[in-house]
Amino acid sequence: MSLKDIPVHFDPGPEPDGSAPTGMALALLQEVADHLRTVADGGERQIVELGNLPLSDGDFRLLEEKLGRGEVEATISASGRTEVFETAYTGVWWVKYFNEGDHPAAQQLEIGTVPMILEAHPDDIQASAENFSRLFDETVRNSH
Amino acid sequence: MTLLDFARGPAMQIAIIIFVLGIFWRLVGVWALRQKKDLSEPRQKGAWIGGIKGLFVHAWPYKPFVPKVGTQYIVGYIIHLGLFIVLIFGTPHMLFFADIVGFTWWTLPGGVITAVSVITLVALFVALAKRLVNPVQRLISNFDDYAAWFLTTAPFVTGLMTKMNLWPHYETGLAIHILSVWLLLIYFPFGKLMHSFWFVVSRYTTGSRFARRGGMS
Amino acid sequence: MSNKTVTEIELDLESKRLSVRKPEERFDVQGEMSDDERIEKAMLNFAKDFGRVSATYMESCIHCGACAHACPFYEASGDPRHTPIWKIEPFKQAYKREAGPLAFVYKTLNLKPKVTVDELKNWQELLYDTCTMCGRCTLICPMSIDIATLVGMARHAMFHAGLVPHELYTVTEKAFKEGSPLGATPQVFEDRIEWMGDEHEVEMHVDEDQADVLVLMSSIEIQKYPESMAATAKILNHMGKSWTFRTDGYEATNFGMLSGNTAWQKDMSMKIINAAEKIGAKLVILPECGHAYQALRWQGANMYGKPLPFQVQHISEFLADAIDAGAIKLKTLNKSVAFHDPCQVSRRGGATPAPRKVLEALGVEQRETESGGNMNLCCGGGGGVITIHRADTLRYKIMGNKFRQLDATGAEMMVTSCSNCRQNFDDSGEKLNWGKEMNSLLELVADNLVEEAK
Amino acid sequence: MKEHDLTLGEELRRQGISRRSFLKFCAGVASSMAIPAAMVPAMADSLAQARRQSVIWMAYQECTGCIESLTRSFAPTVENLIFNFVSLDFQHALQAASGDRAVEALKTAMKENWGKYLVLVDGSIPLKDDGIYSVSHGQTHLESVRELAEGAAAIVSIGTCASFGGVGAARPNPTGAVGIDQIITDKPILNVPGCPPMPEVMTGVLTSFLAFGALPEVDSLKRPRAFFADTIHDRCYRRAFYDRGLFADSFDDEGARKGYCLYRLGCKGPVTHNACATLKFNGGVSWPIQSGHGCLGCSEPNFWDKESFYKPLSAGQWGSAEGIAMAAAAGVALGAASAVMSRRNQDKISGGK
Repeated sequence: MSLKDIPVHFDPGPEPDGSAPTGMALALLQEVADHLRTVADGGERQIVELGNLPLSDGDFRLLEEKLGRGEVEATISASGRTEVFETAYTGVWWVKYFNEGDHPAAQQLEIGTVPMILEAHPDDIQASAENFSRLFDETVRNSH
Repeated sequence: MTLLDFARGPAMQIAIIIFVLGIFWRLVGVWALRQKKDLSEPRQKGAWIGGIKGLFVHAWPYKPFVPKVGTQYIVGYIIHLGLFIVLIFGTPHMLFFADIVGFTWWTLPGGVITAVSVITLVALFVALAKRLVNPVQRLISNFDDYAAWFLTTAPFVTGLMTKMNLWPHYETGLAIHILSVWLLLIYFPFGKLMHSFWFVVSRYTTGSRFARRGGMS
Repeated sequence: MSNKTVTEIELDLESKRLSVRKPEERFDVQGEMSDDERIEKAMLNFAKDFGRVSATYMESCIHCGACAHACPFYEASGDPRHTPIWKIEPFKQAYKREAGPLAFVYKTLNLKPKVTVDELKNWQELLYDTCTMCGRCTLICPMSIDIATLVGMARHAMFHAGLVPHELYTVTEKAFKEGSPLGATPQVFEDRIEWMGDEHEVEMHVDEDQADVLVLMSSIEIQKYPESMAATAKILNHMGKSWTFRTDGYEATNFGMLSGNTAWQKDMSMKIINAAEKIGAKLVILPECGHAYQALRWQGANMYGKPLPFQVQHISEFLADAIDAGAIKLKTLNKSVAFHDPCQVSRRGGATPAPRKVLEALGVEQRETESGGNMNLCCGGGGGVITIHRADTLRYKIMGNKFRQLDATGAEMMVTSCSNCRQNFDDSGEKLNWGKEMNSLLELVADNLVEEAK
Repeated sequence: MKEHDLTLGEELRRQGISRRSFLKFCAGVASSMAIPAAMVPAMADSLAQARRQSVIWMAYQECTGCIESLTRSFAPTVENLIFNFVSLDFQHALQAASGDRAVEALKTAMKENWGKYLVLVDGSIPLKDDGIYSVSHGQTHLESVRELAEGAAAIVSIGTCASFGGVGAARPNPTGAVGIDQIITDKPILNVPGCPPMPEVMTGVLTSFLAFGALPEVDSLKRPRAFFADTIHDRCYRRAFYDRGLFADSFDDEGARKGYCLYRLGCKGPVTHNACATLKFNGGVSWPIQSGHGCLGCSEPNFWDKESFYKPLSAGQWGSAEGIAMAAAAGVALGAASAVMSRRNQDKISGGK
């Protein structure tokens, strides 16, 4: 008899937390409402971290259901994928970060005109400008 | 050595030793006293049956007394049953005993144990309030009564805090809970907590004495 | 000032309640001793008879206070000091400090302070005036502590420390010196027998050399209810028993026991035992007296030091047996009756079923009080309490409760089988205008005896 | 321009890493360290302004398990960026150089960054016989760590050995091994215990050091609170079973198959502070309890010596039956003695009368 003859079954069993909402989702929605008011009144950008809150699957479902989908969707490729979409409420953005192995790394609700990660950073634009002028120079040189 | 190691190691052994020593000391100290034989002619034989009966008869007050002390008995039962349930059917407690008896048994869900503990605590506070307010109990109470109350209540409070994870530091909390039990055990033989032994002796004594006479039981 | 002058008070034979006159000045402390001596004597005499049983009781109290609610005195006064277990507090302290298993610890660390004379003086009222040793507290006690027995032991200590209430001390001393606490000397006894024999036309047997049955009487009966003597004689004669009264052993009461002097208690019991032995009695019949039953039936052999050579019965037991055996027949009495149980005969004596059997033979409708039989509410006069004038107010209050309980049964007739209870009913009934009368079971039987032609 | 003169922002841009990646990295670290999300932009900015940090990683009495775990699990995560943020100037296992050249590199790094470099240590330090039981390049590790500590800005002890002595210090501890903080007491020290430690903790600690210029807040055992404040039990996905009283009684019973709580099988989760339950290992694939084995308590001091890994936490030490029997016998003797005293007292009274 070899080791292969011994059947091995893997049964991870049920996830005990279940999928019932914990009430945390409602508290979160309340927080988002407050932040949205602040931003609407001309306040600064607000970020709510979802990754380190004890949210159940049910909570996430509830959040997604309540917030809905809006007009904008975007994918950013920088050190792995990042998904961004606007919820049905303008100014409330859902940002999902994935690492290079495509596992979720962090998740945030951002309240503001446009999510930080979509904006081009001035330093990057500066560098881009430099690179671009080099590109332009080269193109011009090559065309001659 | 952390506080928890201390609580589960030396403190436990010291507490058990004092507990055992104290109980034997007190029981034997009384048992070895002289007792003159009752030479009167018994009305009936089999006094020991009356003794056994006596153990149970006094578990609930006689009818004329129920309106007066029934509530007090109920509070008492809640405390004692609560203590028993939490002690025997709380999972960590069962496992603690299983370690020495060598077998495990069915336990109650954590939520039930928490609920029982809370109810028991309420009953303990009711009992304390009564002791402080009722003129009779206030008069006849001494340090022992309050010490016994405190030492019985402390494990419930610390245990609940441990269960609900209310301590700033879990292990220290757990250690405090365990130590509070050892404190109870150490005090046990030297105060009124010994009634958990005496009640058998005392009820049996009266039951058998009056069985040979007839009359009250 | 000698002991004699301070303790001597005249008897008051006019009152419904038999005792000495109310002392104009109370002398509740006897003998000339230093405080230290008193304490020492108290503690020694308390410890002397201490055994496993009493120690168990001392260890067991959980201070729940339930006993208060069973105590007729606490129920009447509402005074927390009247909580039964509190009445022996100094002795509980002393036990823990001097005799218990942890005494060494308590004493070394001085955890329980030494009892003082002032404390004992304060406790005199609790141990004598407000406890009849009725034992009702034991019924309610979740630990089943026999507090009455402990009170009895505490009284030993109090007596030897010279801390007995004035009146009780006086009657006890009388009993020791004259053979009767209430003036029923052998001479008085003999006179009364003769009077009753004549009055009721019954044949009396006095000082017979040989008899199967020795009949005792209590001073209360001799002095106040002498019809008991005639009733007993009538029944015994009817049954054709060989019986006698003995002038050298007739007094059933035992104030040695009530006051706490064991030596005197023994002395008083031995008179009876010796007389019974002398005439070769097979049976000693105790009269309608509660504590007499306690003293001879349950403590007699222990005083004697070996089992008694004769049987001891309370008169109610004797009557019940006679009815069972068909030795006496009774006329039917068409009345409803409530029976008041004397605690020392019923609850603490065990003869509870006997009077009920007798009443059944009388064909009456028996009505029990709400707390009857073994759970009976004590009349508040036993244990020597009735002799103490200081205790009167509370005793009347207790009797008020007792009357309400009895009245609630709606019975036409009240019966008991203890002359001490009976005199308390008479005294309090007059004081509180009860308007009813407490009857003797014995007399009821004698009055309704079917006397067939011989 | 020397590498060390560039800011991290400039340096990374040169490598083609955008600020978006930066932001994303900070969002990830902030999430795992419970740093408020609102601080992420500021964190990213200050990180961009930081200089590349010189890091010296010393391996002492150890098994290389820590570095194996850390390097392998770094690969697929966003946190691997951290390697771009530091200048790892010395690392036994990873560097190409060896022997005298490696030691030379170390000396150079120390000299150039004196007072500024960060020391990472894995492995314990033997103290017995002047530390002779663990030597590299003719120098005992005891001397080595003292020398290095002198010029260090801070020290991070990686793994349970460096933090608390670990397996080296387990009974009977033949080499007299101790954790770093038993030797170095005058420098900021942070412990990242675990056998092995969690990679994310390393990332968080380094990021926090770079961004805020100081080690993060620690608990009484010098562990970063952000990761070690909660117990495994607090965050365990099987906690609900514990609360409902559902337990596995052996590793192959129905309860085990159903994924019930492993408390009865000796899980030390309730007394172990670590972030395994939330961060997991191998890039979030699994962690011991999810794999069906109770927590060993590896991030706690003396975890090797706390009796069996399979003995339930509730178990106490009952002591010997002889001890208890002796106590009973002594109790009987005391009781008898007190009763004899009482009896003698009574005799005295009766005799005296």
